[in-house]
Amino acid sequence: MSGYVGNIVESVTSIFDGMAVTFSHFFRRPYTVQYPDRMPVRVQDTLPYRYRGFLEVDLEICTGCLACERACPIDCILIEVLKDKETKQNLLVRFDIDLAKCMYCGLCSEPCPTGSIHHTREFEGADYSLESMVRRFVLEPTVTYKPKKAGEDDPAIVPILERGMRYVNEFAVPEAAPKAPKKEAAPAAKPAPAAPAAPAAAPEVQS
Amino acid sequence: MRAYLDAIAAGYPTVSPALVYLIGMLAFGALVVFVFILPVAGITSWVERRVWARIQSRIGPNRVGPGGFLQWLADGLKNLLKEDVIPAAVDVPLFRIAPYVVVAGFVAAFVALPFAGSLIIADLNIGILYISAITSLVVIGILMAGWSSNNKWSMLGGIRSATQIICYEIPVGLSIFPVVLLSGTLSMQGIISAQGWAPTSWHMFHSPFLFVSFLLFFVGALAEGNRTPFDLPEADSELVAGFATEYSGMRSLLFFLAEWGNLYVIGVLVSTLFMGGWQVPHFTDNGVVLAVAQFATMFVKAYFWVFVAMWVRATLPRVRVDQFMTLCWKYMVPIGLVNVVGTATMMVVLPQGSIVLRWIMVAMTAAILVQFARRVFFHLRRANYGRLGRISEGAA
Amino acid sequence: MSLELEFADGRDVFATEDMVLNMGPQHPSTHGVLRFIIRADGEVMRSAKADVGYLHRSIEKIAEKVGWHGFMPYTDRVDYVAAMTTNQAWAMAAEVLGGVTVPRRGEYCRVIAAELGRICSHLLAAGAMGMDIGAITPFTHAVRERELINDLLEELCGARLTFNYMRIGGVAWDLPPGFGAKVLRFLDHFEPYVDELDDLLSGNKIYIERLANVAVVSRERAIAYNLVGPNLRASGVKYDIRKHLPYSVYPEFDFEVPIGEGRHGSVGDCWDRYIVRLHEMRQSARILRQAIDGLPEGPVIAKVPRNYKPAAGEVHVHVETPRGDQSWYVVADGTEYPYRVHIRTGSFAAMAMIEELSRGLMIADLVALIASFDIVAPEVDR
Amino acid sequence: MNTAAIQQFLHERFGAAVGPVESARLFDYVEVDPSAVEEVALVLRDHPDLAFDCLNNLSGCDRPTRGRIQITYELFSYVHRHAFVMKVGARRDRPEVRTVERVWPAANWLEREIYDLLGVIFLGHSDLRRLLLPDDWVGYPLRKDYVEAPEYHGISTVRESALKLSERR
Repeated sequence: MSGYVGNIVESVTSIFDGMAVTFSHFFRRPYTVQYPDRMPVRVQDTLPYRYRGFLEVDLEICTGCLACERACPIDCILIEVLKDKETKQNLLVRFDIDLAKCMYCGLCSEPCPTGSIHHTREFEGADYSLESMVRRFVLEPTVTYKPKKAGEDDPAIVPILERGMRYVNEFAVPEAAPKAPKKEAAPAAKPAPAAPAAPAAAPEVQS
Repeated sequence: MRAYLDAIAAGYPTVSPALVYLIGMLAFGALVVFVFILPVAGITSWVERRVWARIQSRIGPNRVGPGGFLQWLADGLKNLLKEDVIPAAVDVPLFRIAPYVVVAGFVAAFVALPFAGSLIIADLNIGILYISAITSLVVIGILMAGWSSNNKWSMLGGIRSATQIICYEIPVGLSIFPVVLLSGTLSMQGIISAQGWAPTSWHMFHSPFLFVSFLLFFVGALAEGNRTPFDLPEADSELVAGFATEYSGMRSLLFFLAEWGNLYVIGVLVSTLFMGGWQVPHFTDNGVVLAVAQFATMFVKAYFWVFVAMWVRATLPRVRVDQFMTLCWKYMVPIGLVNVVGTATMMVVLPQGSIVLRWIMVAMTAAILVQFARRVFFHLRRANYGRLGRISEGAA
Repeated sequence: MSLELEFADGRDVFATEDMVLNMGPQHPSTHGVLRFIIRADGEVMRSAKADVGYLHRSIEKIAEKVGWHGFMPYTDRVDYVAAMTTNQAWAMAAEVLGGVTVPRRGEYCRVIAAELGRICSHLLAAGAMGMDIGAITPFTHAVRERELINDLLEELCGARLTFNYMRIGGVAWDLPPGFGAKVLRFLDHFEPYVDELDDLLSGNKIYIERLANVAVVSRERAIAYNLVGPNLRASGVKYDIRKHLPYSVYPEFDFEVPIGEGRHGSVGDCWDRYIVRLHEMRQSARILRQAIDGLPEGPVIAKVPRNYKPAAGEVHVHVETPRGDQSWYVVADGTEYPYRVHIRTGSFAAMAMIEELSRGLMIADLVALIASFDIVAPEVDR
Repeated sequence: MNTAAIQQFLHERFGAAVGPVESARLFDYVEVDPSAVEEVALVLRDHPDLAFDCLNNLSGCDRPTRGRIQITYELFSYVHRHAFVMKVGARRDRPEVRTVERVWPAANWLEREIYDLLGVIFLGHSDLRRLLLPDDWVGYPLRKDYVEAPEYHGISTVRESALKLSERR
């Protein structure tokens, strides 16, 4: 008998308390983000700096080293570099990325010396066919970028390189490599083998 | 109602009065269905989604119309326009009819539902008996749907629903008994007239037996309406969608129309039987104003219970089939029987009831509500839900 | 007078035919794509045979083709609900084979990420359990909390689900500035939430009735079937890889290993498996607080060549994922590709046991059983 | 007990069926004859000093150079909290091993998985069907000489890279 009454009491009290929990939610703010139209700011702008969205290549600072192509585990990057016999320059004739195949792992942007290939915060790419997700970055053969010993001075390239190096600096630095002085808990700056002049900009704080 | 029809029949002496009655009743029925039942059921669907959403820290449908109010119209239109898929292996006639049987079963209940003192389609003298009988028609429709779908999940759903509705008729009936004993009538208007507008005169607070009866009735009504925690027939995590699995488009919507409409029926029944129905203080002699006030009172009371049903659904898990039967036969039926005997004894000992007991019951309910509010505040205080991350910052 | 209870051919008059039900591959509560072939007598099951493989992506074969570094993103997909711990398992396997030591700060970063991932996974498990039992609200609340963790992890590594955060030798990114404070702020919010979940769901009488004494796994059967992690601990075996076969920097933290106590039924029932996960979330929060408190300075990744070639050898690595001891068997042959990778996951072991446990349960209990084992179908199939 | 002690104990009981302690660089193991594996397993489980009540992992590995498919039993004892690794080399041309399903129920699915992916036949197994792959799949994918069929039921198993397609244009 005590079990019988106990069951009833337990049911009533536990349901009572559960109802109180749910009722209290009428007085709490909803968490819904009304993507995409009813947002105070675009959702892309709220994403953190490290967000791995679509890949983008800055051809101005691409050295044509093929490190990204080698790093890609699923071969979604295709690069062709030709040697121009007259000018002795390397020509980028192809830099295709299949964004439909890409798994946004970020392994390609890690070895990039200049931050030329990097993830953006864009992610909206719905399309009607897989082929149209192939992004072609080289429209006409482009001369690859050669880092300058004295630091970059071309005003057209400096901001791009700065941005690229900031991206590179986000990545962690191996133990043995020399470290740039850093503030508390700030990510270590990676030594810039290709562009010594690049200032290590403080990473953007996203919250 | 009858007076209007008599007047019309008098105007057309050549037409048989029976035909006038028939046409008049059909027209009035259609009017009630389209003007009242469909919108109420539809709006209930929208309210339910908004209520759930708020409980779940979401916003809910808010795009169609002001605050998403017209969402139900959009959904209804969409479902009307959708293809009505009838799978190849189903029993076609039964499959087609089933939703209509379900809807008919629940719409027929409106015949005896009171809206206000003068607003009732037919004040049957067996009102409550009629309603509890006619709402059981739904089970036939659900069984038909489950069986004719030629799908094992549907069939399990249909069978569960049948057991459920048949079993819970008994505790529901038993919990209506004390009310009928008190009011001495089965007529809906009669039951309401036996109560007053003040809470102390409601049947619910007559004695502890009646209060328990009220709880039993509400639980039993939820079970009969296939609502959580008794939504076994359409248990989506077990039976996919139960008896409605194979339905699409409007036919599928009709089942849900019946479910949402049924909520309102439950609300009206609870307020009629236990909460004084449309009773308002007699503040004016103007019949129309009084009728409007009565209608509003009834609607608010009924809709409060609709809201509670939604809230319960958002809170509780689902019981299992055997536990469901245990609850019915081991708990609700015996308690219901005790209630009947207890009320009868009360009526012999205290034929006029006891106003002290009524006040104690009201005070007790108030104490429960206060305790509830305290728990709500406790949960609010405990939850540290300040600005945390991007999500809450992005919220509108 | 004798009743004729048999047909002429000897069949029992009252015997009914079993019904064969196909639950899945698409079913609301199969947590991925998997299929059960249920033989049922009405609502009571005679047996439920699991048919897996719908999510087989041949990850073990892929490992032999993509190289040591390149396999890391694939480990995210082994168990996408808790990718961090799988990341860690692969990184550890490669490190042990190659003799790489991870810097201390790197290990702390790993622990922070892995414990956040564990909370994430257990939240989903607890919420989905409520959902399968029919309570909708706990699921949305759990996912709401999970979103907050996802925001944190996104800030840490740029992805919300397939993190690819760890690297052989450490982690790819250091903690962003102010990350520790954010995690602490989240924990201040999260710990009361677990209590609220207790009030809303775990204490609910209907919920307890649905789970207590259902699908009881005894200690012996749990070990024989090699149940791992929370499922094993719910059966009363106090065994946690983090504690008893320590890896990373877990020995430095003070935390408890919750085990099933059979509070509402017998030890090892569905309710125990549920509550063990809830307690584990609290313990993870404890570890997180300590890890953020004692975060050392220094680099987070060791120097590892791009062309990683560990010497030939074999290794067994055990990592405590949210679904228990994930056992990796990795064979290296001195080349830049792994020779063989085998992953024995927690869900795999649990899945193999369902057929035995399902006998005599009701169909609604099977749903509770799958949820209580926290089975993630892709982890079974890999 | 460590591997050496267990090996000595088993060697005394089973003689030549249990090989010497060998090293896989990071752990030691003992090679057991395919036909004797069930008896060895029973002893490992039931002897109170060993009490390996849990088959933690069962993995196969194709070794074409040795002509063997190596099956690794990773055992763990929750009683003594010690581990032991036992290996069985099944002949590649006739891969047959006694099942340990009746010793450790956990082996049921693990053995099915190995049968599915490596084609090792576990003699005496109660339900030796493919586990992960479709029942009518041809070949054992984790064998080193496995070549994937170009199509399965008319569905091509290869998808041309979109990058290559764009090249053609």
